Amino acid sequence: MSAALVSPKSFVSEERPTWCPGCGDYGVLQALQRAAAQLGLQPHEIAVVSGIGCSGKISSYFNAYGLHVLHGRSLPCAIGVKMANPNLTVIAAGGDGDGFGIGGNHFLNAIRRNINITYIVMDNQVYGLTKGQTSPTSAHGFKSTTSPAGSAENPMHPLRLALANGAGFIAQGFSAERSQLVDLMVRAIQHKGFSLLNTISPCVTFNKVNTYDWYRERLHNLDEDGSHNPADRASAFAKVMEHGDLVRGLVYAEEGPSYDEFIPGYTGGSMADMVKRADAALVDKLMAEYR
Amino acid sequence: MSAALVSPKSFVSEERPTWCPGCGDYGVLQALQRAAAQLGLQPHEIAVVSGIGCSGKISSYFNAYGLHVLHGRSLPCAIGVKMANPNLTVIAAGGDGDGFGIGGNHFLNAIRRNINITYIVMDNQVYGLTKGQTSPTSAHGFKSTTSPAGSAENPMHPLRLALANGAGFIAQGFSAERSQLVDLMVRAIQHKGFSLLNTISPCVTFNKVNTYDWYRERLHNLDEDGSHNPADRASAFAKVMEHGDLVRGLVYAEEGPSYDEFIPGYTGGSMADMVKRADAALVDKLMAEYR
Amino acid sequence: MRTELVWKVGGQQGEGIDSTGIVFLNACHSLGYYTFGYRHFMSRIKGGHTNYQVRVATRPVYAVGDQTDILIAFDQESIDYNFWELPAGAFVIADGFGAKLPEERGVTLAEVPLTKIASDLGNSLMKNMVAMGATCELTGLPVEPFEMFIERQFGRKGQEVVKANLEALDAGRKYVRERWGHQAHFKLVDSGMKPDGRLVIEGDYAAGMGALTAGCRFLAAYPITPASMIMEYLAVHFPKVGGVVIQAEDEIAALCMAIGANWAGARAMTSTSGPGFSLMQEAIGLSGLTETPVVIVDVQRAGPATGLPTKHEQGDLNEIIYGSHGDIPRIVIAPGTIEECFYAMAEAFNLADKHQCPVIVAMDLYLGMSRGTANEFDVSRVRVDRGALLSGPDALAKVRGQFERFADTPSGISPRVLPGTPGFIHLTTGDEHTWNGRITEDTKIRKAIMDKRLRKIDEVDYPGLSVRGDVPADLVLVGFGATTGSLWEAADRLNAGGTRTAVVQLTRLWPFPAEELTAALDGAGSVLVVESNATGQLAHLIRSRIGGDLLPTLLKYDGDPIRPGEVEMRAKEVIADVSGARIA
Amino acid sequence: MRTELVWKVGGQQGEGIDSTGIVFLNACHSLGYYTFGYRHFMSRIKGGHTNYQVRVATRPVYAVGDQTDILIAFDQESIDYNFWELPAGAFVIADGFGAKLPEERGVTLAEVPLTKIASDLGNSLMKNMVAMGATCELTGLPVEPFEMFIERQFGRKGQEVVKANLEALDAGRKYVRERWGHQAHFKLVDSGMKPDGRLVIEGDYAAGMGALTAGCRFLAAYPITPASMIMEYLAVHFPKVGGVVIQAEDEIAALCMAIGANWAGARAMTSTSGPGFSLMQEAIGLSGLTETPVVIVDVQRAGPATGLPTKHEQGDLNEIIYGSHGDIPRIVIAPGTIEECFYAMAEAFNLADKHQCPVIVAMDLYLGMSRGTANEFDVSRVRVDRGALLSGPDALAKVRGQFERFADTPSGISPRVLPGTPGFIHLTTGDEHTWNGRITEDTKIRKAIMDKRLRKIDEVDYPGLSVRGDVPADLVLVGFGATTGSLWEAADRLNAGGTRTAVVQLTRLWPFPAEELTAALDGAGSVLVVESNATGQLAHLIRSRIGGDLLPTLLKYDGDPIRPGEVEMRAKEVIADVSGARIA
Ligand SMILES: Cc1ncc(C[n+]2csc(CCOP(=O)(O)OP(=O)(O)O)c2C)c(N)n1
Ligand SMILES: Cc1ncc(C[n+]2csc(CCOP(=O)(O)OP(=O)(O)O)c2C)c(N)n1
Ligand code: SF4
Ligand code: SF4
Ligand SMILES: [Mg+2]
Ligand SMILES: [Mg+2]
Repeated sequence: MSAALVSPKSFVSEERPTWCPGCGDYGVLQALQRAAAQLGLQPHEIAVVSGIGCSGKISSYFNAYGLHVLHGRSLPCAIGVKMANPNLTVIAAGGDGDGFGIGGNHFLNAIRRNINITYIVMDNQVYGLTKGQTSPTSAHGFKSTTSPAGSAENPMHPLRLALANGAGFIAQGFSAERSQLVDLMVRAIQHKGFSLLNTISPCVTFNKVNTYDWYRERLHNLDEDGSHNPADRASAFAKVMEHGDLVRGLVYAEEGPSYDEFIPGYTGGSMADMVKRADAALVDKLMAEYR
Repeated sequence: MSAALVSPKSFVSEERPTWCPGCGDYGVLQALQRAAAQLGLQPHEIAVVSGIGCSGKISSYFNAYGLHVLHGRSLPCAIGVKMANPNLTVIAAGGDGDGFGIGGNHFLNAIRRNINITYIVMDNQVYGLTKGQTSPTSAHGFKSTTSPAGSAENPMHPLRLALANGAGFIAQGFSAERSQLVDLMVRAIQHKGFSLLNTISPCVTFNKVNTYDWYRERLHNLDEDGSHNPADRASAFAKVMEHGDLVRGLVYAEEGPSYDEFIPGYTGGSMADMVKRADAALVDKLMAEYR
Repeated sequence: MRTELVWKVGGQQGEGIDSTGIVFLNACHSLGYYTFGYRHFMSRIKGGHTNYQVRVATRPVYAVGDQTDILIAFDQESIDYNFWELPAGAFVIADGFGAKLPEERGVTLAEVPLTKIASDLGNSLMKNMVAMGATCELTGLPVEPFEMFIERQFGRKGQEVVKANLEALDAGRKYVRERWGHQAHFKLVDSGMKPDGRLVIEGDYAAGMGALTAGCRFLAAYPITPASMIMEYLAVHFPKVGGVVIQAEDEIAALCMAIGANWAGARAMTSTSGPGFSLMQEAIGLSGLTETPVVIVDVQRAGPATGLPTKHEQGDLNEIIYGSHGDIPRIVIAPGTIEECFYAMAEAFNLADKHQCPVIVAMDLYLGMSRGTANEFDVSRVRVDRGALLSGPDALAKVRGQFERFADTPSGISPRVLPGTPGFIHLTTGDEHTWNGRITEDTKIRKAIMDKRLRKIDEVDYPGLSVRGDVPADLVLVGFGATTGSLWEAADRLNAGGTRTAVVQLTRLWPFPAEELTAALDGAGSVLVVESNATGQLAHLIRSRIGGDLLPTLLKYDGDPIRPGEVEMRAKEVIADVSGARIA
Repeated sequence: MRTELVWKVGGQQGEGIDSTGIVFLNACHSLGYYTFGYRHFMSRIKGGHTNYQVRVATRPVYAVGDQTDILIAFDQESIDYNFWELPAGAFVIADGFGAKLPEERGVTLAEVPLTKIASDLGNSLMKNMVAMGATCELTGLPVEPFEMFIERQFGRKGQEVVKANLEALDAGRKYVRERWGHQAHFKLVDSGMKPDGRLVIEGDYAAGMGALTAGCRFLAAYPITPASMIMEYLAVHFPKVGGVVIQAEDEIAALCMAIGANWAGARAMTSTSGPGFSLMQEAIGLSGLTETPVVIVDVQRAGPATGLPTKHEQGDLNEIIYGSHGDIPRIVIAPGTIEECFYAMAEAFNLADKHQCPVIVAMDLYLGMSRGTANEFDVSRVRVDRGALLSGPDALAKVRGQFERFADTPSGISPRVLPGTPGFIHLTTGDEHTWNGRITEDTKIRKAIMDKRLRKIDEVDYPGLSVRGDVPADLVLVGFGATTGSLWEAADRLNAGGTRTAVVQLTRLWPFPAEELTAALDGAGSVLVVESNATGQLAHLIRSRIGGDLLPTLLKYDGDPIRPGEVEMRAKEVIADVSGARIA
């Protein structure tokens, strides 16, 4: 097959999104479709591995190979996919509950492992699909069915955590700032190694506090902040703190060697092609140790 | 019972430690015994909740109420203990694998929750009890049975993570620097809210790289560093980065309101005393909503 | 005049369909009828078909209706989706004009411009009140309860809003009266009762109330349909009694927190559904081995994996009974009605405290999320028994100096002293241990203490079965959980048809009541096991415990609850010795 | 002259006891004997008693010995701990002087200053070589293999070290020869064989080699005894074939990674033991529902919870069969010998690929960590069958445009196309879905696709049983996993004693081979189910599938493997109709 010309439409699946009208996830989906087209990728070259939540349904709506897994488990599944077939462009995606709640440890470890996948979190500071409970990124005092008197917990700080644990690419986008978001996605996907793109994606149904307007008023655009140096981890940390995480743009980027470079014998090819019986000579050698 | 006078010996249990001779965990145990005595605590007032690993055995050797749970689960169990009986001084303890490997997500969330417990990690950069595999804090390139060609992963950064996620008390001790360690333990236990005391506790059997001497040569003493401000989170982050995590002393401390202050109706008393049948009048009121 | 009616409202999610259903259900309740309401919804937030079915009757009802008499359809999809359950004579009130019935079958299509009438009165949201008015007209139900609801609900929004809603209610009545007159065949007899002494409540809330009543003061959980309602209930009500709800980072943490809290002396629990329950397997073993009480509610939904997250199933049974590695004592109880949820939950804490082991309360979506009539809960029936928990100076003095936390006893139950108590310091470990809690690998102690632990549940004071009808019977229907209601109703019909039918509800699934069940089945003409899963998990559990052939089954696993009529039909097949359900 | 010998070395952990055992075992192997070595160790690193028992025989042996003929005891604890298994005539070589035998029972205490002799020769570590020399003297085994070992092991450290070790070996011989002469009753007949065509290897390593041979190229796992050895094996050898081992952050991640890798087309697996297996329950359901192949090895250890982490058990069986919420197709196979580990593992990948479901390989500590003689693995017996995996232009061309990933087929198996293939884009979801993988809540599709999935394992081409001996028999011994070896040996003895005994090894535990088992048990005089757990998990599984009474059991759950003599004894009770084992 010769490569067909792609446009954002190439990545629109046959299924119509069931998100609530106005949901931030529409913007994320569209941005991803544009980014994929901009990168000249073919749909079959991409695998979208998503978790469970409203956000997790993105794998249904983005036309590519999709793997929609368990709540919180998109990252380990995506890592398996990428290691087995490095030719695929692998996008892991999910919500704030999925990624920083139940899936928090996979997030920390995916960073450490620095495998070449892109992680897009649709952060709405609430549990959408289960009807509006407090999420790990909900603000302290956020009222919900599970915290009627206001959340007693302090919020998780995904950007700071990514900085702390050594992530090589960290950015935050805003669903309503489409062209910046597309740009960040392109760069995240191009980044060799693990990249985090936390995306502010408002839930219009259950989060009546953190609305589009609320964010618009507060989000500080790092890409236009001359004092921000995305190559300096410590100062990026200070910058993100200074703005209480309410930033958009590139937080930090630095390409380092990725995981597979340290795996002896790793071929970089698809493991599907390696599925055959081992040579008798090799097994003979393996057995020699036990003769 | 009138309170008996306590000494470090009061916290020595009937069971003799089975750690290897020279294991760093001896020093941690002894420091904890001294700290408890210094705080004038009675053994029955303390609950040590530990995970699985060589380090996790500390609950066997420290004379106090002990709860030795599952691999990685000391923190959630400790949180349950503390919420149910806030009169207990609750110490969660375990290894680097236990706490930052399988238990990493509980660590992040215990920080957010800021419940008044102290978390002592015995960090030896290796899996001890399972015979020397790579741990999440093992250095990149660390050779072990599971990474014979050297670990392909970058290490976890517990101090930075704690800073990033908003922990109110963060310190790192060294098993061989006993008096500083005791002092840090005292302060960690006194701190209201969640406190992390990561403790360098060398494994003399399986980690032949990160030995006592190795650490002695490298650990930078923050307590004697005039330029270090443990009240400034961003600069503490920069400081820890600058020394590649190889610091000892108080990293950061700032007391904020703790979890229970935000729980409406929380009594601060033991829940064991609340176990009785609810008043008929109350249940009647509850039922009224459904009449 | 009817003694029973099945009413349903359908439309798009996010349009307030369930609240409309609940308003109707509550009104019928206040008129002294028995009710049962079932909510059908999808795993998305806005859009997609949803419906709420309400059964109203002059006798207790515990199951969804086989058929629907009146369908309020806010869109064509609601007609299409539900048409199969409309019998001849049923009535569809369709919003606006242009709706179509899929086929001619004696169903009346009553086109009522619900939304338009409401809009004309000032607010399209009042379409629900128009529908209520229409319903009153068809059923002969008095409008007072609806009027009272309007006063209560909108009073604080001002008299104008109240007035508009009352007008909407009236307009609906009028519109229907003018066109379809009094449809006598929907007319319900007066209930002749007051709702006194009865509630309408969901099973999840009843369970939450039972826990609170029994002294539970700590719940750690992670949100999941259909268990979240328990968590949400306690989040609202625990502050009144000093209790705490923690939203954990995942279900592993949730159960571990509950175990920690129990160890420290609280009555503590967690609630979840299949995916979360699977994650809890390791920690269930921790409770079992460390003899730390804990109560776990599994409100089952349709699996496997994420499966059908908003649909009913009883497919976790195998894991509930057999999950976790290694051998532990566990107790599994299964309420079958909303009322039982309250008492089962309350008793679960006694069982956990007495037997010092995990107690799993097996619920299901159909039970947890259905709203129906229950007798008021009788607090005096709730006892609090902490078992061998030693406290107070006298009890402690007796054992001081010779206390062994895991002492060998004939019953296997060892007295417990709580952390914080001076003079009783001990270790509780998830490694195998000695009688006083020290880690050991001694083979003799291991065997003896394992025997001790397993012996703890030799005698469990919780009914194994609840049998309705006389045995031996021509036919015995066997089931558990929410299915019970359908079994009862099917039995009533079969009995009325001359087949002496009894229903065996398994109220305790573990330790399995093998002797009682064998006795109940003894001499039965036929037996039918009814369960909501694909492989006959209950039927195989029964076989593993009482032997014999695999009993005939009715298995349903399409996400819908089992209806009485389905049981009746399959029962007739079984009696006629026709078997056919798939058994793996 | 003997045809069999049981030898054991005991001491403190960290003293090199197992390597001493392995040196002896390897030497016997090189002399053409059959061997079986079992390691007893504690969950700590240094200190605490450990021992390594080696059986040496002229015929194949697959189980630990009932008794030990020669015990090398480096401390008094080793004598005390192991004395019970020393028969009259046994020989204890105790290091140094002052050791005591617990009682007079015709056991010889031979005090040999092993450490002192070694120290005098320059290095106390050579005490093991002194012990080897002593052993040679008692058994009449030639010293050559030990000398060769010394050359190989210490050659690179210089001739001096080699020489010292050779002297140590010799000193041990001499010391024993001078005092106890040739103990003729330990003298082994010459094996008369060469070790050609045979290996000595642990079950875990054999399993790892099997995986590699079958084309597996990805393992994600989390360290845990007794499964870590599989991970460690592949970490060393995968680089030779382009494979990758990832040490995951926990077992949930490990299984999810393996599922992801399989989805992308690799043959991928995970390995774990009970605690990790419990954590995997939810993701097992994901594999089942999404029809993504995956191979999971559970090397069982003694539970529950952390339990006895270094001890043997078969207590995960229930969870292996019944774990995970909801109904999924799964396949469970159970190798019984080290050799079978290789082939079972290799075939597991075919089963996973063909049936597109999780395949669980049930192993146990006794099997995984024991080192013993196995026939060389025959690579030609390993086939690679990827089932309905479509690849290559021709196969793809045929289905292009009409491909449905989960198409309904008579077998239930739907052709699979891998991600990355142009023109076959599809979604794989852990929610219920349509034939082409779109999320659905449609009741009809749900039922049909559930039936399709479950149907996939109606026919599984893997032997259900392996029967040794003729049936019908007077006695049939039933078991699985490492217990099989003890059953064979007990059967040999019972047969020799005139009881016609057959052994049924369940090689496939799910789908359960009910018909084959019924046939094998048909006409049996007595049946005995032997398993290493406390509640008779296998016996109840059997009952749930073939009905009848619960079969008599031998249950052992003290952490030690079941020995042939125990089976023999219990079998005699059963034949005499004496039942007594505890059944929950
Ligand atoms: C193990 C498990 N626990 C709980 C759930 C229920 N659940 C489904 S989605 C979700 C949270 C969704 O929140 P988030 O990840 O923020 O996604 P959003 O819907 O907000 O996009 C939860 C708790 C589940 N599916 N699995
Ligand atoms: C769920 C689970 N997985 C794996 C194990 C095996 N295991 C026991 S301790 C341990 C690691 C110990 O390392 P660490 O926490 O660093 O403690 P250390 O022994 O080094 O003090 C592991 C993997 C287990 N007990 N449970
Ligand atoms: S509930 Fe919130 S997150 Fe979910 S689809 Fe609606 S707006 Fe989006
Ligand atoms: S193995 Fe390492 S961590 Fe474990 S006891 Fe020995 S020295 Fe300590
Ligand atoms: Mg969210
Ligand atoms: Mg460690």
